[in-house]
Amino acid sequence: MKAILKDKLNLLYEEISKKCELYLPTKEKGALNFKKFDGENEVDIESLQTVKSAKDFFFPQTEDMVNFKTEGKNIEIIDAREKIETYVIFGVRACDYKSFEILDRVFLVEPVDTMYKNRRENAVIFTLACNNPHASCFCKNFGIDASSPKGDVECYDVDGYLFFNPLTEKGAQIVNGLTCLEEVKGEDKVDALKKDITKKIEKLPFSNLDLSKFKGENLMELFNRPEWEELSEACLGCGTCTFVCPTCQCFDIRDFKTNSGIKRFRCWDSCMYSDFTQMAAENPRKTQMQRYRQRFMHKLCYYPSNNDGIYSCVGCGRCVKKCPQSLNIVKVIKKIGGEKND
Amino acid sequence: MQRLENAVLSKAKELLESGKVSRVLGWTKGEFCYDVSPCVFNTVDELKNFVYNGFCGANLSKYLINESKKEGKIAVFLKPCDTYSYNQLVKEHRIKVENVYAVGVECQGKFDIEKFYAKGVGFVASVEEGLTEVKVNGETVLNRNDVKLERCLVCNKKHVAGEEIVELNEKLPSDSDRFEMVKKLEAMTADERFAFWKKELSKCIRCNACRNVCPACNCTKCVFDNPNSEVSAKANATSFEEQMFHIIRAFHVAGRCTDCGECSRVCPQNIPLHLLNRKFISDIDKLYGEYQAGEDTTSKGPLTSFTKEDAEPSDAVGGNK
Amino acid sequence: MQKIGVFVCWCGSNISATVDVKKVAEVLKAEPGVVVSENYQYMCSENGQALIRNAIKEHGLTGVVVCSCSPRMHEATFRKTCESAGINPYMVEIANIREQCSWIHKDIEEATEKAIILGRTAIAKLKLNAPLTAGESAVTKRALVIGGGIAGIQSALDIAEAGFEVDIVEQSPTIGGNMAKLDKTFPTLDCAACILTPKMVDCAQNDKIDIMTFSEIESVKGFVGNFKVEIRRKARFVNEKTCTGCGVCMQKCPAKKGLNEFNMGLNNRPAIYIPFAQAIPNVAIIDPEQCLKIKNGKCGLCSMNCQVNAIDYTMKDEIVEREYGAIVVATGYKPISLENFNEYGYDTYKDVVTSLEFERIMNAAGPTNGQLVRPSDGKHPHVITFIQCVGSRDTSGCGKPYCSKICCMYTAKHAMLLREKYPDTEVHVFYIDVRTPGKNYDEFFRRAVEQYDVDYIKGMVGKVYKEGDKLMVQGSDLINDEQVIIPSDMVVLAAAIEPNPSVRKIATMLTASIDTNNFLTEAHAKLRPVESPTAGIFLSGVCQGPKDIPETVSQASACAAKVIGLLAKDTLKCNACVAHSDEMICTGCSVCENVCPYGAITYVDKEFRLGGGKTEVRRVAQVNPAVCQGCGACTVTCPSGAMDLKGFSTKQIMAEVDAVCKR
Amino acid sequence: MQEINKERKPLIVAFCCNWCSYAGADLAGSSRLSYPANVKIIRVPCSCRVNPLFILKAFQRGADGVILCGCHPGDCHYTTGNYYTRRRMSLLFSMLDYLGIERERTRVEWVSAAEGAKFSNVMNDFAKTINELGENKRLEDLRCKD
Repeated sequence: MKAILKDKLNLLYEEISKKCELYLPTKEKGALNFKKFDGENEVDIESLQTVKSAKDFFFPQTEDMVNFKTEGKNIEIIDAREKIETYVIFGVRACDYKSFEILDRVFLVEPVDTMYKNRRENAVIFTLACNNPHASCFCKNFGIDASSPKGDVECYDVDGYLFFNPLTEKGAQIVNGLTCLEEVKGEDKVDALKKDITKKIEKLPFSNLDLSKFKGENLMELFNRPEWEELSEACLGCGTCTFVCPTCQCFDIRDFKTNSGIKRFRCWDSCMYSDFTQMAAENPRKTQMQRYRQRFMHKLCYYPSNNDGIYSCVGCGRCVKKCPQSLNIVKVIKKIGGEKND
Repeated sequence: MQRLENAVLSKAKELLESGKVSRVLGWTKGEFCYDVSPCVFNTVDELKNFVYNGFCGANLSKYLINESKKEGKIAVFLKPCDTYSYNQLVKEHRIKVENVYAVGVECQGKFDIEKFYAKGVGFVASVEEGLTEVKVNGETVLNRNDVKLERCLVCNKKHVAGEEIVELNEKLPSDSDRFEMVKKLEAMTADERFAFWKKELSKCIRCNACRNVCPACNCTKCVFDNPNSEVSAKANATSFEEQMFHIIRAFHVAGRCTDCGECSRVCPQNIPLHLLNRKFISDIDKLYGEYQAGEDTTSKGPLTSFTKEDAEPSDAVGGNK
Repeated sequence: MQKIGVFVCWCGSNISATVDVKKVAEVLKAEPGVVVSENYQYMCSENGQALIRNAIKEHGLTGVVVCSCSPRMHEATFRKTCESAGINPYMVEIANIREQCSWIHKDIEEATEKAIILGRTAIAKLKLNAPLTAGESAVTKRALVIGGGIAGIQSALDIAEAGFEVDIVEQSPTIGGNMAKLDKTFPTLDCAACILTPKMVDCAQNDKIDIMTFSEIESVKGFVGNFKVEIRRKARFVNEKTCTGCGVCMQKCPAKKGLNEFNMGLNNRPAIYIPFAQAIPNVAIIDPEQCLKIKNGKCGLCSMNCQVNAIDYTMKDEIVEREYGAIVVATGYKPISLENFNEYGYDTYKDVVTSLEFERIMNAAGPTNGQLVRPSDGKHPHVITFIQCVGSRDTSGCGKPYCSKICCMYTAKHAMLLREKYPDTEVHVFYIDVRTPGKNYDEFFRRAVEQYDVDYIKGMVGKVYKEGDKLMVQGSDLINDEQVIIPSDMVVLAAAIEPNPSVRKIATMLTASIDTNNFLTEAHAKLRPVESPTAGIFLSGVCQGPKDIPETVSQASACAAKVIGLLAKDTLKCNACVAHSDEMICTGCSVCENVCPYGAITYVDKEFRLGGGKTEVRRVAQVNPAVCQGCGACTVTCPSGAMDLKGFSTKQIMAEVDAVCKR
Repeated sequence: MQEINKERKPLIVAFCCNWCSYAGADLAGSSRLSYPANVKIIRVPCSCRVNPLFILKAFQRGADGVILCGCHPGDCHYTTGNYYTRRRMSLLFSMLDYLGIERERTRVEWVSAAEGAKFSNVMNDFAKTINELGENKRLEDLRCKD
């Protein structure tokens, strides 16, 4: 297998970044997030998870769409979409990779979101198996195998080496072109690691949730469950869960007045916000309970109903960790998901 | 600390049973010992999930804005720092006091779960709390100060509101200076400060957790959500918007911020937001005399009062150049 | 979408010499929303205004931008022009391209560019203007005068003379104030009582004037034209309506140990008393601290001897509520307390007296029946020393930093009267400066020195001490550069005067501002000296600053003129550019109330629909447009931005910022 | 004036209260006391009407310096407005400085209606300072500079 000694990883990063832009998990001011490699990054591939998910690459928090240039009474329309060239995202975990599939079903079906498509197609994704999954992880419930994270190239961190397993042609093309890699015999070690990971995952507290209730046919019943009140009681209505979530895909389109006209851009929105979806000037979901219910019903019921039973949750556990008041999807699943929870 | 939890719980029971209150605002158990959530308990039976431990950092006072408007009296448990927020909300007529029975609860500082992870504890299954030490998972003994939230390390707040107090041990004082980091920043050069804040603020994802958790940020509609304010936005499109959001957020609570530290506790990106609020507090103390928001329910705040001899803005800007 | 007309003025060559006015008009014509853009030599001239009026009619304009001189010059003019052509006067914006552009820049290109930006800025603001209408409020045609001294009396008489009803509220049992205590008045030396008491009687007899003595202001609500005032009529235990002022009760009263307030405590009065012979109302009052019947239920002599059954020992305070259109504050002054000036021995030696006490001693109706005798032993003094500036112009912190203004003159008066009436006396005056501006004032002072041989010593007194029978006044004589000690029989201190202590509470109720010395602040020190910044509150007499009788009377009349001007109106036009609160956003937190200098903001609980059939009661701020002056302090202090200011709204100012920053 | 396209000059936004400073600016004008053309005045009723947001907005829009002028303390037309301004701006400016933004870019000056000369001097002096500092880079919004 192609591999590189872990203490030589900088060589790898440098070589890739010479070919194209490279993004990897970087620690800055105590928070881990994907950052463009500039030679100074404090790269951290040991820690499990970035705060923001990898969806940002295809669906950034803000993105320009079109510019209107005004002069006197004249208006000129300028396409503001960025030209994207091939780039590498390094260190994506299995859950985040799975989230791309969920987002694709939203953005790549007709009418295709060209901005998303542009960014998605030009990305080469190096995934990374999860050596140390966290107690808040529950990806297993959604058919995700953290020991086989998929992507263009799977990476395994074992025995002081990082091993590479290209899965696609564009992945192989990059891996084969890297001169810093050496051929190391590692299949056994990787297999052992995979087994170890699978074992660890099995033992996690949330690995076997009962999702059986979340079916389209139960929609109205679930919607009317009285437990939503207490589940959402402490919700602050902030957007933390939505913004760290790898599958949340709502956005708002806004105009910004520049000195020469108007910039029309889109930016993330959160269904948890009171000013979300101002239909006829008002949010139809007036209470925080309704908004809270919307988010989880969408993840666990509405989306799967429209997408062959695929849940739009990947069990990454970000909302579990980051909710200011410790409300999260696991608590929802356990409360109303099925009898076998608890 | 189990004893303290029991004492708080029996107070909750007593208040519900006696009919003194019809609801109790406290904290409820989560899946683990550390993911507790604020919760309203309506019956004694519901209290089986009641919890009061070192992870009950959430400030409950803000929930009273809505809860106190409902029918019947509600009891609320307030840590010393929360009582200041409570007073401030009362001062601003946001809480209907006649519907609230406030009970102060002992607090020896609350935990920051990330600090356990940083100490090498991968999974926190249980924490036995002592006054100065904690035992994690029945084995690892850690210094309590090493796993406390930043705000608790510098806290010397006392209960300033509440009909009664549930306290088994006196609160251990802190000798740390809460303005230490503010002073450090002030001593830096402007370039260094700029670099520091640029990195910190660039992490902001505009999730509004800091704003929504803040008891002082209790506007019916925030300027940043109001399309008529000309500054509304749902994301920071540029670094300017990061700066503006945080300057204005801190400015709007200047003189009203009690330094409860919730903003920093909830920030998913660990931005030290309290350093902005504390800068204002420190400036107010220096320029207009020491002022602790929430210490009482009647005094005029420093930005709604003045003296004829106040410093000029040109003289008020301190710090290094 | 608005239809905007732009009118660029040349101002002769004032603008057109440095600004290419035609180009400005041409460029601004291309701005979105602008349908007509003209330039003309003198836009403010009749022809210029006609041009605007015609354009409004021809193009159906909804708003007008005039690029001309400062809005402080002609905003009002152009507003009227537009109003006469049928558009709201507040749909006019001025771009100041003269004072801010043509007059200060030389480069034509640069000035033209700036003029265009200023024009665009005005257009940007105008696009967000909304027609404004100034509200109107009715005026209650009745005035309240707080304080019944000469200031209050004069104001009340003048207002009543004009046909309006006036109430005088006086805290002591009689009107007359400090002036009633004076013996003679400078510079004419006519007797104070002779000129004051007829005015007091006029007040009592004027059916437009209602006098409420022994009364205090309890609360003030409302605003200009519409004040609601609660007045506490304190129990005087004598029925004011039935008492004839015969005085029998005073003779019968066995408790005669009360200090006579009118005589500055220099002699005693009974527990039931009439303050002085000419008191208005001439009605007795019982001092409950002294009255044996009220204190321990034994006595009742006055009641038994009262022919008209006017005595009521059970009388209680009564609250009267009245409505007024205007309020005059005439709370006057008192001499400062001398506890900080032990060096003069006022508390130690009976023969050290204040000037006001000296007035009583000299007064024929005073405690000594006008005989000059020492309070200590009743002997006639031969050497009398006056000390000026006791607590005035004092920067040490013991006294007052200001000049009390009246002391120089009354000391000269005392000295002169003494020498005139008792030529055997020797009179010394220690002074810092002698200040005598005023008609016939300096002549008066010179008479004291030249005709009456009063010994004026420039210098301060260090201390007063007793040696045998004499009060030794030790001071410095700066002119002869020596220390002097004057053995005196009496020492008279010209104590500084300060505002009546009740004024602070009253000012708070009125939301009238007050300075560090407790003098009420006028709306403008030079141009609006008798008005408080709070609309509808007027200042009469010493409550605004030290002044003597002629000045007080002039101010009182000026004040009355202002009040009459206000009461003569049936309605008041309010300021149109006022703050207003967006009740959908307001949280009722009360910070705006804290910064409002006019008390224009109040709060109400209001019910709001939340949707889903739910409602919520929220406390929200409301601005009284009749009181708001439009400063905008509330708009910035409001964290949610619920408060905004009409005419200078957040959106408008932001649009201006956008426009000036456009390059 | 796109066609001129001269070298970028620093831009100064001056908020002036209607009663004192705006009148002071008028006096500067009628006394022909010049100050740079890149000073642009926005009239407000009182200095206390100036929201910190306006100041930030000006910087966002490309201002290189923002100055706020009002009546001298004690002379406020509305009695107390400028006292609040003084506190608010002291705190705001201190915060900007704390964030590493050049403290010279913001200023408060008290200019009475009689101080035409002072107005012009203040503006000249402030413009000089801002010229020396150059373009505002720390509190800018690049979208506005397109």
